[in-house]
Amino acid sequence: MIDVVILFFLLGLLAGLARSELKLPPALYDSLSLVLLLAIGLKGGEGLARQPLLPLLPQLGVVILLGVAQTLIAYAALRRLGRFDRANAAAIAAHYGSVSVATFAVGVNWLNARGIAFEPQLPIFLAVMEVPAILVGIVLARGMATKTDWRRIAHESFLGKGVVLLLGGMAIGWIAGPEGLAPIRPLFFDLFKGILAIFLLEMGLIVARQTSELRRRGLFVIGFGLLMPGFSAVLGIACGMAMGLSVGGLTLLATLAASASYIAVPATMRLAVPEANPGLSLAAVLGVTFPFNILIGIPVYHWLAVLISGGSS
Amino acid sequence: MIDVVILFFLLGLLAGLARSELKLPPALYDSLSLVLLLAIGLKGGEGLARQPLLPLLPQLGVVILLGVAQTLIAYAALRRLGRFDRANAAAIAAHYGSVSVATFAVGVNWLNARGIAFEPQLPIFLAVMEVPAILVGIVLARGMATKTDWRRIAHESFLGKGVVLLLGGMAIGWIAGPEGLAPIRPLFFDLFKGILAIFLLEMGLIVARQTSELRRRGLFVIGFGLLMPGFSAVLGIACGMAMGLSVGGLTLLATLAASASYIAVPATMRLAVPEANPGLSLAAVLGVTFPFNILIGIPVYHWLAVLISGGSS
Amino acid sequence: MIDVVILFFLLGLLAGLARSELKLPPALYDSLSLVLLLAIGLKGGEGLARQPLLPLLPQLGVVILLGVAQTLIAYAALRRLGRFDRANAAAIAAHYGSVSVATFAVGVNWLNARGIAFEPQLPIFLAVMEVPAILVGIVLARGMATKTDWRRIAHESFLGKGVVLLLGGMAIGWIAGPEGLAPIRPLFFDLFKGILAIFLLEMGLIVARQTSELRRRGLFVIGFGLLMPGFSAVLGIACGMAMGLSVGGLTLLATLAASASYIAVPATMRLAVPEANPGLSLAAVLGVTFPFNILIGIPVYHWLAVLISGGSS
Amino acid sequence: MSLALEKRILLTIVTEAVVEQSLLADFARLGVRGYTVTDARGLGSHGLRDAAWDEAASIRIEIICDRNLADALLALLREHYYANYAMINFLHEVEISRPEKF
Amino acid sequence: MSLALEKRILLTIVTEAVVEQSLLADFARLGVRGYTVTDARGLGSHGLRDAAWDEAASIRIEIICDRNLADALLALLREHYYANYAMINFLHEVEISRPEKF
Amino acid sequence: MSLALEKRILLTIVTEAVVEQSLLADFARLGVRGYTVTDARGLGSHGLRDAAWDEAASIRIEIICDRNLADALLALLREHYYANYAMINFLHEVEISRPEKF
Ligand SMILES: Nc1ncnc2c1ncn2[C@@H]1O[C@H](COP(=O)(O)O)[C@@H](O)[C@H]1O
Ligand SMILES: Nc1ncnc2c1ncn2[C@@H]1O[C@H](COP(=O)(O)O)[C@@H](O)[C@H]1O
Ligand SMILES: Nc1ncnc2c1ncn2[C@@H]1O[C@H](COP(=O)(O)O)[C@@H](O)[C@H]1O
Ligand code: NA
Ligand code: NA
Ligand code: NA
Repeated sequence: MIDVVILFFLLGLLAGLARSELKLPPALYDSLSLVLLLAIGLKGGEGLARQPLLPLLPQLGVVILLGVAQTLIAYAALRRLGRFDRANAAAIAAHYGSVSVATFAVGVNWLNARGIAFEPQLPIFLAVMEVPAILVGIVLARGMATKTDWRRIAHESFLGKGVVLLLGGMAIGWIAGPEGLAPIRPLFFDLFKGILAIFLLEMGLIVARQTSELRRRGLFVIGFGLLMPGFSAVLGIACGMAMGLSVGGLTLLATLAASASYIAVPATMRLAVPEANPGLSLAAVLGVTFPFNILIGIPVYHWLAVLISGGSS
Repeated sequence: MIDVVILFFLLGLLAGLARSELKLPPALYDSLSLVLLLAIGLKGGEGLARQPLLPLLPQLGVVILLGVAQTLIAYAALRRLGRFDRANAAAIAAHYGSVSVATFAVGVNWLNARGIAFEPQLPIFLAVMEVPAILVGIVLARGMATKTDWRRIAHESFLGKGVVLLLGGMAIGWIAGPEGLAPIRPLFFDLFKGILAIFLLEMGLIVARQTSELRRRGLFVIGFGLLMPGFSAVLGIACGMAMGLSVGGLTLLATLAASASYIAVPATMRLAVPEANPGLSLAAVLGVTFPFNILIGIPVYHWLAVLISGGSS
Repeated sequence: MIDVVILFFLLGLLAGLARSELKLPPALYDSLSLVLLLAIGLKGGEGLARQPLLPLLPQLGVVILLGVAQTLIAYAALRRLGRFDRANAAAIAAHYGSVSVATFAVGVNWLNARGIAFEPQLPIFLAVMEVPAILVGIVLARGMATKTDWRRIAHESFLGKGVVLLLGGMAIGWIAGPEGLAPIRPLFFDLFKGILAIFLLEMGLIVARQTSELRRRGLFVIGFGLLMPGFSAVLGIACGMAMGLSVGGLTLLATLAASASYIAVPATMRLAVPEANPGLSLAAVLGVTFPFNILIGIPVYHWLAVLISGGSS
Repeated sequence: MSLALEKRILLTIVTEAVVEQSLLADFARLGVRGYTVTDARGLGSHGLRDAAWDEAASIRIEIICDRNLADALLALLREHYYANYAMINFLHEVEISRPEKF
Repeated sequence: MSLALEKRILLTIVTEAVVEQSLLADFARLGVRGYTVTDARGLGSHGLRDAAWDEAASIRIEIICDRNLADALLALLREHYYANYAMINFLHEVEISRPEKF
Repeated sequence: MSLALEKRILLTIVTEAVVEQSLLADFARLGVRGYTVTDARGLGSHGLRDAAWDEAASIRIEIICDRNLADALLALLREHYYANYAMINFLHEVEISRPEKF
C-alpha cells in the first residue's frame, strides 16, 4: 500500500495545483529539514560505530566516481541530444550528478516500512555525493583556466548546511552510540516519519510551482527528467554490486544516484554559472525527477536491485 | 479538575493582561495550527474508514443549514436589537455562523480526557461549517446583485488553509487507515495535547489584546458574545438529535455551533465587506466568545446534551 | 562519557568556527527556548505540589542575597583588578550575578543522566535569581539618585519571557499535578533532551561568534570568565549547605550561581546602562563562561558539592 | 558622471497585509509589471499594527513607475482603499538605470 | 497632474532592535503619531549586525512628518542615542496625499 | 533649521537573496563600509519571486554613500550582475547627520 508520507506529498501537490492558500512558514521547512538531516546522520553514525571505518574509504572513492560519471553523462546527453548551450547543460548535469536528501529520506522510509536493512554508511554516501557534481559542473561550464572563485565554492560546498548536519550527526551518533542516543531518540527517531510527512507536504507545494515552467520547457526536459534517473539508478546498482552491498543498500544507492539536488546545487551554480537559467534545472529536478523517484522510482529500483543482485526482496 | 491545556490559555491571558514581554514567534503559531488541523483531520478520516460515507451526505446538508441559520439569526439580532449598520451586522453574523478550530480542539480534548466517544464525521462538520456563513454574510451585506468577486471569495473559502488541511488530513487518514497512520502517530497523536497547550498559550495572549477594544464597545457586544453561543449550542444539539448523534457528538456539534471563527472569516470579510470594522467582530469573538466557550461553555453544552438527549453523561 | 547534548554544542561550535553556512531559523531558537522554559517550570511545579511552600520563603531570600553578593563581588573585582570603568564593570557584574537557563538545563540533564535527584524548588531559584543582579547592576552604574526609568525596568525584568514562562510553568505544574500533566508529557518531558540538543547546537554557533571579540579583549576577560564562575559556585554551595540541600541540589545551585545571563541581562542593561559595551559582556559570558560551565564546570561543581557536603556522589 | 540614469517615481504604500493579493491584482490591471514587498509593522490612525498575528500584519509595497502610472495608482487607492483600510502612501523621484525595465 | 499632493519629510532610522520600545516611546512624547518598522540587518561602524540572534537584530523605522518634528526627532537622537547605539538616519522630501494624516 | 545636515546618495538594490554574500563582498572591495539589508519579495521581468522558499527569496540592500562610490557600485552591477540576475536599483539624494559615518 502507498506510504502515508507519500500521501502528504500528494496532498501538497494537489493543494498547490489547485492554487490553494496553503503555505508553510519557511522557518518550519528549515526546521524540519534540519531535524531530518541530523536524524539521518545520527542513525548512520550509530550503525558505523559497530564496524571498522577504514574499509569504507574505497567505497567513498567509488561513489565519488559515480557522481562524476553521472554528471559527465548527463552533460553529454544535454549537449548532444538536447542541444543545450554549455552553461545550461553543465548546470543541469550538476543537479543530476548530485543527490537529494528528501528522496533519500523517502527511500529510507520505504525500506524501513518493509523491514529491509541497509548498510549504515549510506548516509555518508549521501553527504559525499553532494559535492563532486558541483565541481565537475563548474569545470564543464567554465573550463579549468577560469577565474572561478574556487575557495568560495569549496567553502559553500563542503561547509554547507547539508554536509555539516549529515556528517555532524554521523559523528555524534558514532561517538554516542545507541545508549548515548537513547535520550534524544523520541525527537530524532520516533518523530522521524511525522516530520518527513510534513516536509513532503511542503515539497508537494514546491513541486506544484514548477508546472507552469515545465509547460514552457517542452518534452525534452520531461524526457530527460524521467530517463536520467533510471539510467543513474542502474549505474548506482552496478557500483553497489562492486562494493558488495545488500539489496537494501543497492536500492538506496540506486535511489541516491537517481535523485537530483534541489538545494545545494542550485544555490552554488547560481553563483558559479550565473548565465544558466535556474528555472530550467528546477523544472526538471522538482517538476519531474523528484516526484517520479518518490512515487515510482524507489519500488522500481528495489525490484531492479533484487533482479540484478539475484537476491530475495 | 480543570484541564491542563486550559491552564496554558489562562497563563497566556494573564501574561497578556499584565503586558508581559512574552511573545510567540508567528511561525510557531502557524506551525502548531498546521499540525492541529492535520491531526484532527487524520483522526476523523481514520474513523470514517470504518463506516459507509453515503449516509453522511444528508448530515452535511443539516450542518450547512445550521451554519446558515445561525448567521441569519445573528444578523437579525444585531440589526434589530443592537442597531448595527448592515455591513457590521453582516460581518459579525458571519463570524458566529462559522466555526473555530481551536474551540473544536479544546472540545475534543475535553471529551477525550473524560473518555467520551464521538462520531468520526465531526471533523468533516468542522470543515463544512467554515464556509457557508461567509457566503451568507456577504449576501447580507451586499445583496445578490453586487459586483462581489465571487470567484475570488469561493477560492479563498474553499481552498483556504483550514479547509485544505482538515479535508486533506481526513483523506489521508481514510486512505491510510490505522495501520498506515501508525508511523506518524508519535507526532500527530501523542504530541497533540502538548501542541494544543502551546497553541492555547498564544490564544491567551491574543485574547488579552482584545480587552481595550472590548472596553470601548460596551455591553451589547459582551452580551451578544455570551448569549449567541448559548443559543447556537441549543440549535446545534437540536440538529445533532435529528441526526441521531451520541452524547459526545452532540456536545461537539454544540461546541462547533457555539464557536465563532477568528481566522478564515475575518480575512475574507475584510476584503468582501471592507467597510465593516474588523475590531468589532474580533473583540466579540476573541474577547468574549472564545474564552467563554473553552472555560465554561463546553461543560455546559455537555450537560445540556445529556439533559436533552436523556442519555447518561 | 560525554553527554550527547554536549556533542551537539560542540558540533555547533565547530561549524561556527569553520564559518559554515549552517544557520538555525530564529523562530526555531525562540520556540525551543519556550518549550525548555515551560518544561523546566512544569517539572518544578509538579515537584512542589508534594511539599509545603511556606518553608521555601527564607530560601528565596538566601538566593536573592546570593545573586546580589555575586554582583557586588564581580563589580569590585572588575573595578579594582580589571580597571574597568564604572558602567562596564557594573554591566558585566550584572551578567554574572544573574543566571543562564541553558546552563541550568544542561545541569538538570547531567544530573538526570546520572540518576541524581535534586529539590523541586531549584527552578524557582532560577526564576528568582534572574532579576536582582540587574537592579544592583543599574544602581552600581548610576547610583540611586538617577533618573533611571525604574518602572520600565521592573516591568521588563519581572514580566520578561524567562520569568513568565518559568513561573507560569511552575504554577501550571503545581495546579495540574503529575496526573494532570500526563497528557502533555510526550511533548514537554519526552522530547526535552532532543530539544535541548538542538538548542545547544545553536548555542554553539552563537558562542563561535564571540571568538573574534574575545581575541580583541585580552587575557583579563578570559581569566575573569573562568575564575568568577568557580568562585560563585563555591558561594552557591555554601548557600545550599545553609539551606540543607541534597548533593544534587547543591550541584544545581552551584551551577546556577556559576552561570551568567546572556538573554535577559544584556537586553535590559543595553537600555539602562547604554554606555557599557555589550560586546565585552557577551564575549566573557558566551565566549568563556558558558562553554566552561557546560563542558567542565558542572562535573567539577558536583565533585565539590560531594566533597564539601561530605555526602556520597 | 552617472551613465544613462533616468528619472522615475518611487511610490511606497504601507497597508494591511490582508489586502496584498487584491491590491496587487488591481495594480496589475492598471499596468504595473514590477513591485517589491516587505513585511512591516507600525502605528497610525487605525491604531497599532504590531504583526503579532495575521490580522495585525502590515506590508510595505514599493513600485517604480512613471508619473502617469503613479497618478493612476493613487486614484485607485483613493477610490477603493483609503476609506476602509489602514493605509498610507508617499512618493518621490528616483534615478534609475535600465529605463526599459520600468 | 498629481491631485492634492503635499510635501513632508520621510525620516528613516536604522538602529538596534533592542531600543525599539524606548525609542518609539520617546518619539510619541515628541508628537509622533505614526511610524512604520521593518526588521533589518546590516553593517556599520559598530560592526556586523546579522540578526542571527536577538542581540544582533536591527530595525528600520520610517516616520513621515513635517520638517519641525523631524528636527526635534533628530535632536533627540543626537542627544540620547548617537553616542551609545549602532544607529544611522537619513531624510528626504516626499509627496503625500491626505495631509491630515501626517 | 536642520543642523549640520549634509547630502549623500541612497542607493537601493532589490535582487535575489542567493547573491547577497557575493554582492556584499564585491561592494566591500569597492569601499562600502556600511549597508542595510531587509528581506523582500516581488515581481519583475524575471517573474514572481514570492520568497516561499530559498530559491524564490529576494533582498533589498540600501547603501548610503557619495556620488562617486554610487557610480562605481552601479558600474559593478552593470558589468557583473545585470545580465544574469533578477535585479533592479534606484538612487536619490538624502540628507544625513554625522557625515563622518558615510
Ligand atoms: N506618519 C507615519 N509615518 C510612517 N508610517 C506611518 C505613518 N502613519 C501611518 N503609518 C503606517 O501606515 C499604516 C497605516 O496607517 P493608518 O491608516 O494611519 O493607520 C500604519 O500601521 C503605519 O505602518
Ligand atoms: N552607509 C550605510 N548605508 C546603509 N546603512 C548603513 C550604513 N552605515 C550603517 N548602516 C546601518 O546602520 C546600522 C548602524 O550603523 P553603525 O552605527 O554605523 O554601526 C548598521 O548596522 C547598518 O544596518
Ligand atoms: N517596477 C518595479 N518596482 C519595484 N520593484 C521592482 C520593479 N521591478 C522589479 N522590481 C523588484 O526587483 C526584483 C527583480 O526584478 P527583475 O530583474 O525585473 O525580475 C523583482 O523581484 C522585484 O522585487
Ligand atoms: Na544523482
Ligand atoms: Na458558530
Ligand atoms: Na550567576
